[in-house]
Amino acid sequence: MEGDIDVVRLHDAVVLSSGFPLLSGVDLRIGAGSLSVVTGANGAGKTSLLRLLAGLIPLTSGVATVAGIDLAEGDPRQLRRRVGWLGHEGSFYDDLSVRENLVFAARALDRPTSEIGSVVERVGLSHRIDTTTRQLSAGQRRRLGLAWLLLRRPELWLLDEPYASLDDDGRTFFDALLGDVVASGATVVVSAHDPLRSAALNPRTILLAGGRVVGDN
Amino acid sequence: MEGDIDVVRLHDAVVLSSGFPLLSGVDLRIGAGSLSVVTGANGAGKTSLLRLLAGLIPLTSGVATVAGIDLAEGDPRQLRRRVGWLGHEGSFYDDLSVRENLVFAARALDRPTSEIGSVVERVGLSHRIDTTTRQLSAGQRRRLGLAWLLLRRPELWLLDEPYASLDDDGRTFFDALLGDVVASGATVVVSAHDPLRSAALNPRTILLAGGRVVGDN
Amino acid sequence: MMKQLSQRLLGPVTLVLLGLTFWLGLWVTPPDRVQGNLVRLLYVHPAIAWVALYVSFGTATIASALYLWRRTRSYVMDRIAHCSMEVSVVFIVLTLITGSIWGRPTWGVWWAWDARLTSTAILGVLALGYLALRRANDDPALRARRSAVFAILSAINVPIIHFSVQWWKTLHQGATVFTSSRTVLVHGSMAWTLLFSFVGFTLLFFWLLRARYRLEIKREESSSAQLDEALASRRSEGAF
Amino acid sequence: MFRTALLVAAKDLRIELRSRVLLWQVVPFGVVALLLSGLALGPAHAGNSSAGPGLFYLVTLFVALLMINRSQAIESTPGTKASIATLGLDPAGVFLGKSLALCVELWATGLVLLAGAILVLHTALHGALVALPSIGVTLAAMAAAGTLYGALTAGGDGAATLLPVLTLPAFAPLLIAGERSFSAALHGGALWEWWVILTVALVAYLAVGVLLYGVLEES
Amino acid sequence: MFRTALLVAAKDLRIELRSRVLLWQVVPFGVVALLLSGLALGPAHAGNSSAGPGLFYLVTLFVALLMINRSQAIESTPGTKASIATLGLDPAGVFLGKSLALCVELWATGLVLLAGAILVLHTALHGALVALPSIGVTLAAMAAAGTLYGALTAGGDGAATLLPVLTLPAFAPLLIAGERSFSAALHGGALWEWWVILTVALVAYLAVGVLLYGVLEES
Ligand code: HEM
Ligand SMILES: Nc1ncnc2c1ncn2[C@@H]1O[C@H](COP(=O)(O)OP(=O)(O)OP(=O)(O)O)[C@@H](O)[C@H]1O
Ligand SMILES: Nc1ncnc2c1ncn2[C@@H]1O[C@H](COP(=O)(O)OP(=O)(O)OP(=O)(O)O)[C@@H](O)[C@H]1O
Ligand SMILES: [Mg+2]
Ligand SMILES: [Mg+2]
Repeated sequence: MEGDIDVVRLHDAVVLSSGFPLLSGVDLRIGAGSLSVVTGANGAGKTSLLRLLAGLIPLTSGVATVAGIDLAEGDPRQLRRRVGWLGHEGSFYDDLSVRENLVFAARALDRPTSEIGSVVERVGLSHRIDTTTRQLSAGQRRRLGLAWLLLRRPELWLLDEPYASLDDDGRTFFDALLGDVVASGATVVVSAHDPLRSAALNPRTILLAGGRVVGDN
Repeated sequence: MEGDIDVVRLHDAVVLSSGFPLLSGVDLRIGAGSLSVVTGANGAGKTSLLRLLAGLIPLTSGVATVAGIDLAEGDPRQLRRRVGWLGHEGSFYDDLSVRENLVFAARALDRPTSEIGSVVERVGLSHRIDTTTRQLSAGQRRRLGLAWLLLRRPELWLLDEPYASLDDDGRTFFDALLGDVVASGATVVVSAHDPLRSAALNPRTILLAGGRVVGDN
Repeated sequence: MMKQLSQRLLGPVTLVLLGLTFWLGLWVTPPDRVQGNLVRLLYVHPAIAWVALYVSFGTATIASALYLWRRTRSYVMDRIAHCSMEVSVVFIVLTLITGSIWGRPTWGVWWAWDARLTSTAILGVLALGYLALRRANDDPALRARRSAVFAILSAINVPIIHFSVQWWKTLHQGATVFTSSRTVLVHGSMAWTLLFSFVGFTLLFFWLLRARYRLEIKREESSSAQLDEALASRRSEGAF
Repeated sequence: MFRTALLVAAKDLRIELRSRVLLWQVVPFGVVALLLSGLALGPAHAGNSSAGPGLFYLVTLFVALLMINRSQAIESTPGTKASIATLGLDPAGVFLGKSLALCVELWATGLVLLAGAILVLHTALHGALVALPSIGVTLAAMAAAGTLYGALTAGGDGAATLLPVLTLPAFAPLLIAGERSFSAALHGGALWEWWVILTVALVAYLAVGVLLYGVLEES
Repeated sequence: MFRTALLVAAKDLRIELRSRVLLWQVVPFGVVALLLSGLALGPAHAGNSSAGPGLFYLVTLFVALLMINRSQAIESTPGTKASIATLGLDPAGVFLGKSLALCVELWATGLVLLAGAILVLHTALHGALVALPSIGVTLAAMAAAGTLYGALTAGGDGAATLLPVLTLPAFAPLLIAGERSFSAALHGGALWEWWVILTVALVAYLAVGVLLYGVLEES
């Protein structure tokens, strides 16, 4: 299944928000099991592109299919079940602890809650597992986000500037994680200002400017 | 005045938040006109240290003097007038435009509003000057934060992970800015996970772990 | 061809009918034995209330339901719902005003805690709420869905208003024009005038709706021209 | 659907319990509002027990608005919204769960306010007890309607103020029916028809919510 | 101080104008609340014009709570709070500015509600006009007190619900004095003493705010 089927297929995709074109006509295909880095200047539309792919903002015009679901007509809920999203902002319920947040996610997804301990261990949050999310530091929130995704193991990973506020350790862990994920057949799209650190990953780089794709290799 | 007077003087500074020690006894002196980078693992206490210096969280015990003002006894407002703060989160009034936010700041500080145009130009936000802040992208918010500081020109600049979500251009601009600021005699403390890119700046590096200073060079 | 002609005639016919209503209502029909000349409000108030409740709010509700039903979902329905709700606000306000004017001499007060009056006022606020809800949502599809649900939920008030006079038995006039036995309780020239007023105000609604709908289309067209401009300037952002 | 509902209800109640806002803030607010309503109307009106049910429901209504707002705020930050959206929870379940949690909270507050009304507004104890089931149904209907309207306004600009504007008129029939059945319980009168109206309203709101909650969620 | 006050007031009003929440949401909310209060009390009580001033103030109070909340929310996100704190604005000026903006908003809403009361609650037009200045002073005092209590609760957990708990009792005297002076204007009676009480309250709140607002601001 890997490589030959497109997980993302955009043709002239336009997204408007209060009259402003966040995306101004994107043409893009991303194959299953690939790793892509979306890059571009501030305001180029990286976050908007990822949000579109996650089904978090509506398509205004053009054609867009993600994981086989048509964004214009399909059920956004079905799409969302299959993508994982890690955004700029802290996510999750601020008043619940790390553990409680993950238990909620596991229950919602019918996953065994027994995995939680090991996932938290992996992202290095064991010592803060009973801290409410509100009290976590910026990097710890990011790590909780990764734990959430590890629990879900989605088909398509959409990560918005995952490096930001991760420390050195965290980045090394993250690179290893990306390798695992891609090896397991999932598709990853990352937005970043820095190139990925591990050259072994050898990602495709998509350059955005003015809400369009202007470079691709 | 440069170099020989300490702008920051902390002795065994402890900050507690709901029983958890954000800082567990920091000893630190920072000279006027210097550039320091605070670094350390996620959760080490970088943000907490900067917030303490900005007068945004209260000192629990120990001695702390910033810009000549005793944090335990002095007027936090006097301190805050003299420091500039750039945090993780977008700041400012979300419902006002870039221009309106800066006009508000300029008026509050008795600065001429005529500077605003050039400051916005410098941080590269001219094309979004009448956009409400809520609609800015992550990097654009960061740039607005820099514009705000440029307008204020504080004595002590406290910047929490300024590189995060700035694009390449933005980082180059930011490095140049740091050089200017230090040259003009102001003191800069930056928290960062990456080393500064411009070697010419030659900053002092302060390493935190577990809410204490564990390395300094 | 027929459609075009009827559209052309809509305005003039409305004017003629309303003119006839006013002429008959003010000069030809006799004053009432009890109410005197006040009875002439009979030719205005019930017809306006009818349009407010059933014709305009009803159109908005039906269009909303049609939008929600997948097979008939289209922005045409959304626009019709929106435009008729705006017209409905106007007619509800007119109902309240004409009712108050009538109430002052007959009941001695502008307003009473009567079930029909209160529920009519609440319907007015719901219609305003509908418009506020539209303003608060930016995404056209979401806005259309949410406002459609809200319109349908609000429509529960219409039967409450209608039956309120029976359920609570208060001040307001019971059913006079449309009784359950469908016999009209007024006679002669008065009946004709009433008929003209109902038809006239109903046509007035459709006339206003059509004008409002056209305005909306124009607005959307001009915004799609703006869109091309916005797209061009957005695309050039990166190219420097 | 019901598993999701229980999961969501447990989460909402846990967050509410943790912050203790209900106990320390909402309930005192209700009590003070009850006292103030009494004051504002003056002894002649308020001491009069016929105004009791009306005042009780009026205050309950404002308390309910506060709580609907809190219930919506739990999911309101952009980050949380996005993460939770990607869990793909069954919307009908989410609706039932949030309604259930809200209903439990409203019942708790309602009991305290009822006690307040008995003490402060001289509402007869026996009548209040007779009215209890009808109050329960009214509050349940308010919870369902509130959750529905909460979803309707979620995410929009100024959601916190739009919510009361839309909910208040929608609550009007509930308020009237609740007040009448309470009065009937106090002074005698037909209880049955109000009961029927309230139950129909509750079932209708639940049905609409289960069917349409998904449609209301953002994009 | 006064320059800061004007600056802050202009900013708050501009944000309010931009969102149009006052026009589209707060005012309709007030009107519905007025209607519902009338309904909840039933025609016998509400139609009775002696309940008019009380209901008017009760509704104004709830509207004021909404608006105090909004006024505080402007500075409530952690980032905004930090940036604004580093401007080192004169707290007395901030207090006066925020009070002024709130007062203007309350006056605008109050006028609409007064018109509503005249139409709906049969409040006599002439009496309402006589009462206008006292209403103005009462609302101004509410604005000052609200800003003060807003600062008191800012930043804490559940600020949106803590605020009403604290403010309601503080507003009680204002509410009583306002209601009495309104009633006196309607039915004749000593206006003077209520006037004095209200003005003293306004001045007192302003003085406390100017002196202590700085102390209340976080850390
Ligand atoms: C503000 C005050 C008033 C309001 C809001 C109001 C509202 C309404 C409404 C909504 C209807 C339509 C009901 C339906 O068709 O289901 C109606 C009908 C009517 N109203 Fe009023 N009304 C007011 C005052 C009055 C007064 C003072 C009178 C006369 C004394 C009056 C006489 C009538 C009559 C005769 C009808 C037609 C009844 C029928 O055919 O069912 N109204 N009014
Ligand atoms: N809701 C909105 N309304 C109008 N414009 C918006 C809105 N959201 C974002 N924008 C604008 O759209 C453009 C693209 O934003 P986006 O967040 O996708 O950029 P980005 O590539 O992620 O930038 P960054 O590197 O700064 O994160 C920006 O110019 C931004 O100002
Ligand atoms: N309000 C709070 N209550 C309790 N613990 C807190 C609170 N705020 C932060 N912490 C904890 O204090 C520690 C230090 O947090 P801080 O934000 O200073 O870290 P940091 O060095 O900035 O980390 P990062 O690199 O992730 O930004 C973290 O372990 C965090 O979980
Ligand atoms: Mg971005
Ligand atoms: Mg940090």
